[in-house]
Amino acid sequence: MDNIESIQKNIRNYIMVFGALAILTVITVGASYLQVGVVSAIVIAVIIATVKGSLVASIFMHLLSEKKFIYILLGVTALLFLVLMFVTLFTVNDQVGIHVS
Amino acid sequence: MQIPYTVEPRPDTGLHNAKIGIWLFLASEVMLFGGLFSAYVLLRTGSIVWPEGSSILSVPIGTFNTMALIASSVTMVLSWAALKINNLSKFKMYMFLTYFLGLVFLIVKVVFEYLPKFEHHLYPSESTFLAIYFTLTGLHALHVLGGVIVNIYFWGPGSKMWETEPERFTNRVEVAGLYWHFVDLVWIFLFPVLYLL
Amino acid sequence: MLELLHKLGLPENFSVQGVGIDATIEWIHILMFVLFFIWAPFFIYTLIRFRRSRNPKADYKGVKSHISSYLEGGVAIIEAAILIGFAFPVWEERVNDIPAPDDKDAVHIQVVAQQFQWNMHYAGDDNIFGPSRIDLINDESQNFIGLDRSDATALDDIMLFNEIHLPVNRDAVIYLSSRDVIHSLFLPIFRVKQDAVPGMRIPISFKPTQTGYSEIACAQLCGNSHYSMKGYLYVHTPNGYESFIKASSKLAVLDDYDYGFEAEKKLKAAKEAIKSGYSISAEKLATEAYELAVIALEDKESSDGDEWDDW
Amino acid sequence: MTEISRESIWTKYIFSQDHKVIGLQYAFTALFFLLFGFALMMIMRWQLAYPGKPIPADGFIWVIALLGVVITLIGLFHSKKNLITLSGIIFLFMTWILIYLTSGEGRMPEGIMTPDFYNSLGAMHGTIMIFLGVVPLLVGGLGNYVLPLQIGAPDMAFPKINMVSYWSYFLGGITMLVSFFVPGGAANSGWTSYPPLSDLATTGQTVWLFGMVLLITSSLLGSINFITTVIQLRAKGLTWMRLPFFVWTQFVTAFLLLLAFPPLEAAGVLQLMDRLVGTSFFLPSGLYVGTGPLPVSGGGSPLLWQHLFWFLAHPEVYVLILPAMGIVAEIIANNTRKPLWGYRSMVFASIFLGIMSFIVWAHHMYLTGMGTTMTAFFQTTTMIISIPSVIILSAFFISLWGGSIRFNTPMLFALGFLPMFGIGGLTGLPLGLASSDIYLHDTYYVIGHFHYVVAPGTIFALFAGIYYWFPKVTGKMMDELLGKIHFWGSMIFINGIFLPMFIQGLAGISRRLYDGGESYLHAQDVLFWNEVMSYSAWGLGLMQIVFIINFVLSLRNGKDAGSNPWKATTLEWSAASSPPIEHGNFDKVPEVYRAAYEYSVPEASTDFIPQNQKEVK
Ligand code: HEA
Ligand code: HEA
Ligand code: CUA
Ligand SMILES: [Cu+2]
Repeated sequence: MDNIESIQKNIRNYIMVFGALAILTVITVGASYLQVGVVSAIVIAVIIATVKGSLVASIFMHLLSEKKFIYILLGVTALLFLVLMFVTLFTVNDQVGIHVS
Repeated sequence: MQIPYTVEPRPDTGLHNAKIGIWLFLASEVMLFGGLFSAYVLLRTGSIVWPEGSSILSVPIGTFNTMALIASSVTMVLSWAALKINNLSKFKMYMFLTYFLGLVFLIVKVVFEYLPKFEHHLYPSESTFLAIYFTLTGLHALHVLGGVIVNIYFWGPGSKMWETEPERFTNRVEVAGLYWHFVDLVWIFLFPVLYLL
Repeated sequence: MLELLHKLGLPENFSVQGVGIDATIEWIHILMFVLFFIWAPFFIYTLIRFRRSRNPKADYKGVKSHISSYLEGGVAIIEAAILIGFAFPVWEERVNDIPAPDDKDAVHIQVVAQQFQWNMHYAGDDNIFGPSRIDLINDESQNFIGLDRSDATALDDIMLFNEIHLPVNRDAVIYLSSRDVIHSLFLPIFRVKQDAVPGMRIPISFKPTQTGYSEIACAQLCGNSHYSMKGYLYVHTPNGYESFIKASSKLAVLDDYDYGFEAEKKLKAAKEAIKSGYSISAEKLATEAYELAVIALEDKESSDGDEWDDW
Repeated sequence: MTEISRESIWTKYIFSQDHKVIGLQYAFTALFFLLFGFALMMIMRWQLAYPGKPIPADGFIWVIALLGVVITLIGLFHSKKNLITLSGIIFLFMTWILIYLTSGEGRMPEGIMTPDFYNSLGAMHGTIMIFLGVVPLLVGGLGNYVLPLQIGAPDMAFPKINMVSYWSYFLGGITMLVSFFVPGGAANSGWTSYPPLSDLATTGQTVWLFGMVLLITSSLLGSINFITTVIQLRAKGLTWMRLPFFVWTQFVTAFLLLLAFPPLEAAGVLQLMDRLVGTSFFLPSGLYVGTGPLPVSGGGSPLLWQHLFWFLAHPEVYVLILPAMGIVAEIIANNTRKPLWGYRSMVFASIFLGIMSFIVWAHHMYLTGMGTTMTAFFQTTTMIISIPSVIILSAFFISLWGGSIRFNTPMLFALGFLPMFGIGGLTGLPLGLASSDIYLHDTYYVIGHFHYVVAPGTIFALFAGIYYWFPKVTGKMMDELLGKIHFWGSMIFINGIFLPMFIQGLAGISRRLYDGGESYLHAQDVLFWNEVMSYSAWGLGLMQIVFIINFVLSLRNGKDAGSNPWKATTLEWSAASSPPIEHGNFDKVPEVYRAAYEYSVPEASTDFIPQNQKEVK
């Protein structure tokens, strides 16, 4: 399946991804010094983090070419992750009464 | 009798057992950190004031550590690739770099971040931000520690398996690598969330 | 079905809001009974009909019709109907039809739960809740909610514990919170229940439809005396309520037991009357209490100088 | 290649990596906890029936002690010495714990239970029953033992992890027991552990949290193993749609455990931080507890815990019911001597059930102040999730039609399960509608609802499973007469406990009341049921003695079972009975040619065709 050549090619890819990750890290730190609003700051940071995360997952963790079961599993997990984050958030925000502090 | 598909993949799924096992484990880790992230989001949206991370935490140190973890991630995958091309000594070198960088991460975390915080009486009980900061990074650091231990094992005594069952050993390193990349991936999200926002 | 449920223990409902709740309970129980009485006889029949001694050879195919799909579809449709017809609107009403804080037609009360009692806070004559602060909480002097008596709006505020007084046929709004752990305010015969979550102030409203006396229970485990965390709810006639509150408010301003003694006694008697079901005599007693309280206040004011004698 | 062969007794029976031994370890530990949880409840039921009166706990304890002595004695003169003596000793150990619990200062001064102790017992009853009793027995015990056999696998995919999973569970259980002995007693904030109450509770709560972390770890390891095993180790020819329904339910269950438990683990970590480090994840600002303001930073949210807790705990209830349905399916197919009706729809229904169970959790939280949109959402999902249950249950009922029904003990319990789960499930519906839940929430109606699904539901299915697979495990049949006494007695008494709960619930009696509602005005009319329920609970206890006797005696003098006493089709019955430890499971690797329940096939000469039989003869 993976012969030596393709591994060599992969190694080049890995190094490139490393470069990309480093650059993105610098960018996200730099962006945080820009004085943008909270919301856009969050959006920018989350987008960059997602790009970095996908690079790690798809190249280092070989998700670009995985088997069906793993995709299903991760799909379900991602879905539940979103449910856990957002349905909870929606529920807490859809609240009768007020917070006192 | 032997348990099938510990090394060679099962034809219809195309996977060997450990590969499925580790991905299942990672899925549960996603939900573990998912629970903590949703705690973060909830507490943050529910609070009136939330400090800017950089006002409490040191962004340069965080950036340094981010780089260290990213680098260790790439050395990890390189060490696996070295096994794939039958080069054990290269594997050892990359593996060494991997756990070395992991250790650097931990030391920087403890010595240059946690301890100074404690000296300034910035304990988890001080504020919600610090509470979530210490919990998230502490749990992440434990994961790094676990990974470092596993990696040291494969670098040292574990690598004996290369002589007897090279394929199985490569699989093991791949599986350890998946875990290590995941730990890196969590940090990729933790860093901006805690330090930059 | 509702009659059956009443026979089974469900108490009579005495609030306007409870009607919708009871209707939901009724319809869902009808669905449950229908399902039960479709399947239970079928079940028993098959057990008898297809026992081994009667039917030694089983039928590989079994039932061929799709009757169960229709049944399942039917369940889904009925559930949808109950959701849309009852469950959604009832909740919508519960959450959205709460009289605004400045609505004069409604009675507004703050309730602060604590381990293990219910503290009620009425705005008194001026209809403005006095401010309360946590550092003013003083259990010895019975200031359980930390009401700031030095504030002008707080002077006439009434603090009661473990009892709520309400007028009949008027909306009541309760702002519920807790000063320690989670409790849950439960008024069975009004079909009212709401968790009291610390850090939150949650309004609920209902309209009692009969005068009388009932129980307040705590429905959420809140510590070792959860079981005895109770209170009582008195529903007065409209006038009885007005007098009762005014009298209590005056007594709060008076803040002197020696002067208010007679009025207090009348108020107690009024409560007893409600308890025994005589809301009209309760009304009379409350009015008398009010008059006594006014006189007492005047007495105290006119004799203010004499106070020094007591030292 | 993993060789599964090891030598010493130590590795063979204690730190074994064989799924059958681990299954038995799980099962025994879980049965012990089940009985222990029940014993706690029998003591509580006295308090509920006669609030504030001294409890003659000695009575209960003597019964258990006597059982212990008898079993130990039987064990000493028996071929299966170790096993039985061990259970006798376990009983004696339990006696000791109960004696300890029912004496002593903070718990039962002069035999009268304190409210704090009542709350401890309630919280621990719930925790023990669910996390240490039913789930380990269903999944760890029966699942571990039967599932690899049913799919024709030599063992679990990861034998070592399987062993760690058991020991983690064991340690978790010990931790929970130990919590009774720490100052202030065991956790007493309910099995739900809602903060702020639990944040402020005594040390027992901390121990509870550590115990939960161990139990969660155990479940996670177990579920990884189960999923991998089902995917990878199915025998040749055993396609997905040929899997026994039991395997399917275990498979779905494993996913629920895998993905729902971690958020609770996260919540547990947060609560530990609150309790040990002084953070305020669940503590809002401005709390005034006892005699003064609480000295914490504040800013937390009590509802955060509830969300994370129910994100687990709702899927958890399907963890309790799905494998139970799997057991019932096996037994019904076997004893009606015909294929399950609607096998496919049942499989899809259970997958759907599994997925949906992740988005209904807040139906436990309607009264925390939810707005219209989200209640509408959760009510809708809750109603939707009831449909697959209706589908599965209907399939069971319809499966009976046209059968040739044998009423042996496993079948009786399986049949008993159906209407009992039906009642429990149906009474879930009014709770699922927010508007009727306003009235019913946290009353005994809820207690009635879920006990119908877990006790005469799941526990009956468990009994069915034990009676059904006992011959496979031990090579002996259990006694039918004692079994039938056990069934009918349990059936009557268990309804005597739980049916009146609906009445009390409708009357508005809250749950978790130390005095069982005695001091409520609105409870007076239905108060007498408390006594009825308590007597039924003790009656149920007596019936379990019949079971235990049957269990022990059958080990000793049960009829020999042979390898397939029920004439069943699934693969576990083609292995030898009491399959040899550590040599894999089958003499020859089985190959599968047909669906799971080929009973009464018209052209066949016998009324069943095993899955691994090639030709129809
Ligand atoms: C095994 C466990 C189990 C199962 C399967 C269920 C199933 C269901 N549960 Fe239950 N539930 C619990 C265990 C379980 N529950 C527990 C432990 C609690 C309390 C936790 C606590 O607070 O401590 C609880 C609490 C609980 C609540 C919260 C109540 C409250 O606190 O106010 C709600 C609300 O929606 C609910 C709803 C449901 C619904 C709609 C189902 C549905 O899935 C049910 C669907 C089933 C059916 C609809 C039956 C269909 C039957 C037929 C078609 C045949 C009928 C025929 C005959 C009888 C012959 N449950
Ligand atoms: C799986 C879960 C489960 C099970 C099976 C049970 C079973 C029982 N429960 Fe429990 N219960 C809960 C989970 C469960 N319960 C939970 C979660 C709560 C809420 C706690 C809280 O408020 O926080 C609760 C609360 C609860 C209350 C309410 C307390 C209160 O609110 O104050 C009551 C009251 O009667 C009760 C009674 C019973 C009874 C009589 C049984 C009986 O059905 C028990 C029957 C038991 C058996 C039949 C055991 C048989 C086992 C053996 C015989 C072993 C044999 C051994 C060998 C062979 C070696 N339970
Ligand atoms: Cu307050 Cu229960
Ligand atoms: Cu639920």
